[in-house]
Amino acid sequence: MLDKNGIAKRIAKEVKDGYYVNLGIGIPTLVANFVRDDIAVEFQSENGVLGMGPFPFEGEEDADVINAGKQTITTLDGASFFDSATSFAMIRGKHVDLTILGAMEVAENGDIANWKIPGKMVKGMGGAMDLVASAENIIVAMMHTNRAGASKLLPQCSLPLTGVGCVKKIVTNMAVLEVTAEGFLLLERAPGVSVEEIKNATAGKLIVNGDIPEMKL
Amino acid sequence: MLDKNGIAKRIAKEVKDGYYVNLGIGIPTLVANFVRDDIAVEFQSENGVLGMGPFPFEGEEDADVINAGKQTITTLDGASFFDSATSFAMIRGKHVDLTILGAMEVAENGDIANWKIPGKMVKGMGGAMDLVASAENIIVAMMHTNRAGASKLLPQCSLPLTGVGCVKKIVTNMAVLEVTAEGFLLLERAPGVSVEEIKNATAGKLIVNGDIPEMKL
Amino acid sequence: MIKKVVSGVEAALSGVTDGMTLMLGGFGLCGIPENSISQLVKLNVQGLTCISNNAGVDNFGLGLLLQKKQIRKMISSYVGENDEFERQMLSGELEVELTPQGTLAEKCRAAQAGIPAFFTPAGYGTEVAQGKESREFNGKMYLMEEAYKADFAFVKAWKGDEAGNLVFKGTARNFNPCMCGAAKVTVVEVEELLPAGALDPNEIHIPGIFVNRIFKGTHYEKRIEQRTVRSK
Amino acid sequence: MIKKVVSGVEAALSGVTDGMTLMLGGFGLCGIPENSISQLVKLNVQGLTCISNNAGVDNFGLGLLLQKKQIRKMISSYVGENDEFERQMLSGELEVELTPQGTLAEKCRAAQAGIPAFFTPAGYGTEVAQGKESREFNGKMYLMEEAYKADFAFVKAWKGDEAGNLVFKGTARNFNPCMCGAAKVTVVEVEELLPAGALDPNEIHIPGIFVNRIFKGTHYEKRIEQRTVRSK
Repeated sequence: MLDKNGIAKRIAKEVKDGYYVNLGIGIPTLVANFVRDDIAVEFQSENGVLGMGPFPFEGEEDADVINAGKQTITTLDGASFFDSATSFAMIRGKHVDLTILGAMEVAENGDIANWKIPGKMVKGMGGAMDLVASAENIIVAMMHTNRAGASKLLPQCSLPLTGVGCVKKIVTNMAVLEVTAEGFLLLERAPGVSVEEIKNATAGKLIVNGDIPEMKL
Repeated sequence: MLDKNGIAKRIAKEVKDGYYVNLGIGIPTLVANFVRDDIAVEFQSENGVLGMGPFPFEGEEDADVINAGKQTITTLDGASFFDSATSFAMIRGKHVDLTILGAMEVAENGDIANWKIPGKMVKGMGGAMDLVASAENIIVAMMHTNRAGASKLLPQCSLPLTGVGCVKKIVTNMAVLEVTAEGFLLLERAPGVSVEEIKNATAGKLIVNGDIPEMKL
Repeated sequence: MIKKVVSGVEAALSGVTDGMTLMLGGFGLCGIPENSISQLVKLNVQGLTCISNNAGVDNFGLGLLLQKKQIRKMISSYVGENDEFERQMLSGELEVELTPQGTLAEKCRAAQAGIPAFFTPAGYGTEVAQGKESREFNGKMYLMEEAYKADFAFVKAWKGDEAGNLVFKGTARNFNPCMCGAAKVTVVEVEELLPAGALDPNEIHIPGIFVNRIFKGTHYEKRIEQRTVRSK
Repeated sequence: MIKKVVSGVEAALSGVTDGMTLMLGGFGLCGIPENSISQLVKLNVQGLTCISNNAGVDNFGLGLLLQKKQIRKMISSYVGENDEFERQMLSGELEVELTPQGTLAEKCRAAQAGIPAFFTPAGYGTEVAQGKESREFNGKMYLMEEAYKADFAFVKAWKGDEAGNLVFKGTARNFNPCMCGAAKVTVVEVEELLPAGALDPNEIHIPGIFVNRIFKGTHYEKRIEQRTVRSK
């Protein structure tokens, strides 16, 4: 079973040379820490920066330079700042190659729900609806089950949707899965997790073809 | 009867303090020469400059700084350069206060035709269709009649339209007219031109209310 | 050159009245028009509709207007970090219209550019699509979204000149440029107000034609929401 | 940092083939991608559709492609100043689609921004409206216009860095920024090619994400169409 850093580490392997990547808040933010040094990747934040670097040194933080999580950041050589309309031109125009974000639920047809729980305070979708509606390549980073132990991989979402049929890949604490026309195709198991355990934790249709390898981290 | 400079001089009086103005090619370009010095006006050119100044001194021309007529220009303090989408955001978004352009025909309902003569080489509408469809305030600068002596102020346009119901005012070599719901309202006569002569040169409905003053230039 | 400078925040906000729709730049607390917000509090205008990506925090940004219950409706993409907001929303005192962030930005830009409506894929198949026209282009579904209509836009820039030309700084740019010229009156506060000619015409982010009033702001707090640092 | 630099004009144009749709920046002869146009002539690709505000003059700019009859269709707002163009158009060899200038710019920007269609008032009630959907918003009539689809965009910038970030100069900016990222492949030629970090992130007109290939152009002629001067 992976922890949050483990999930981020596994997702980092999906980041390819030359990718522009948008990272959501939470586990996705951790992915930046595990991307290989020998490939060229640029991180976009939808509030208006491309080419984000690490957090600033203490005392060097600038209130005018933050990421979409409202954290103070730095920029790397080759970075640029731009307005929100231009930022979403990048996203909507499919110039961002990979979007990694969290989810409350994913359905076997690729629907995703991650912004609203009826009856609870709704904070809003932020840029998530634009991101999931536009990205060619969306990876969901989440726990396989919720705090109550119920599966987050469902035949269909019960919560209000963020986007329809858009998720391509899911990396959880238990498995790597691909969304296919037939359902969740199991690609890899987390270290120490059996296919049986994944089956039990997956409410949506799970496809298991042959031997399922354990993740290499 | 006015010459081209006379028409430009009369139109210059319509330019008010604080106006952003787009000038078409031909007579409209001359208007800039006659605008009062004591009012603040900025000229926009749709190829991407606001705050145009006079032509450059010989030897100081820059191929990268031109107006929409492709003439080398200079800029004044407070000028800005921008891309074509932004330029037409200014125009379409009604941020330009006054558009002055030439016409082949104007109809009594404010329709304008100035881009195409069937059977002749068509060069294109350039930015004219965007300008006439968007501007709150459009003044047409033209001769009252064409080279064959036929009126250019018509009950309806015979040539393909550039825009519908958009012209507000017309300044010709013979008169100043306003487009009203009832037709062309005669406001002023050019020096030495009689109401009778204007009537004879106007094919569209001409409204003459009381004494028509002579233009003051 | 057409001068846009007004004497200060009072003159800049003259004409703002109860029931108006306002646009306010900023992302979180970054790049918000601090001076204009303070003046709105002082004016105590009521029943406002605010178009702003976020709603501030309890005691800063738009939170200051919420404390005084000046806002009737918020149009935002994300409204977390604000207990008073939550209380008013749950009690029904405050109406909230949640809009995808890119759609919000583009609805401002459309207003600026005289485009009454456009199509976007964001929100198709979700609650956001309710009551909106959907349409297929090239095999993909899109929603039609209309331009915002607002009375005032309040914008924060870094540097500006007398002609209203603006330059923004870092990610404090965000929604500010998109809102310039997107309302009937655009009010800009700047940290540095320069004479015309001081800014290179080639390096201007927003030309002055999109700005109606400009003034030099004072006492910027620039509060940081998530101060994250590493040690040297 | 993702590098976009290619070795030169040959590498920059690799993949351009007969029958493609190309976008080309420039207004008149100002800000045109001179090196890419020369290479298109050299490659002798045929049956091109060119989206460009103008069509060059007889012996420069897109006129060079017209001379060799490489263009099947021009999409422009204004095509004067070109005798060979006129001859091919009147003889029916060349198809011409005339589009209002602001609509042309916005159709490029829409392609860049993933907006499949938008509404504009330009051309309503004219020949341009033929075959297009019209619609009323707030009492005014508008036409629906769709984003362009192009294979390559050829752009000329002033300064660029290895990451593909661009700065344009004066009115040579024009359509160039709108075309970046509006085609499947965006090729940029620059007068000055700088290392990443040389451009201030705050002063970049077009971020490198909209650019696929960048190279340093050579031998810019920058011909002036209407040299107008005053005497000292």
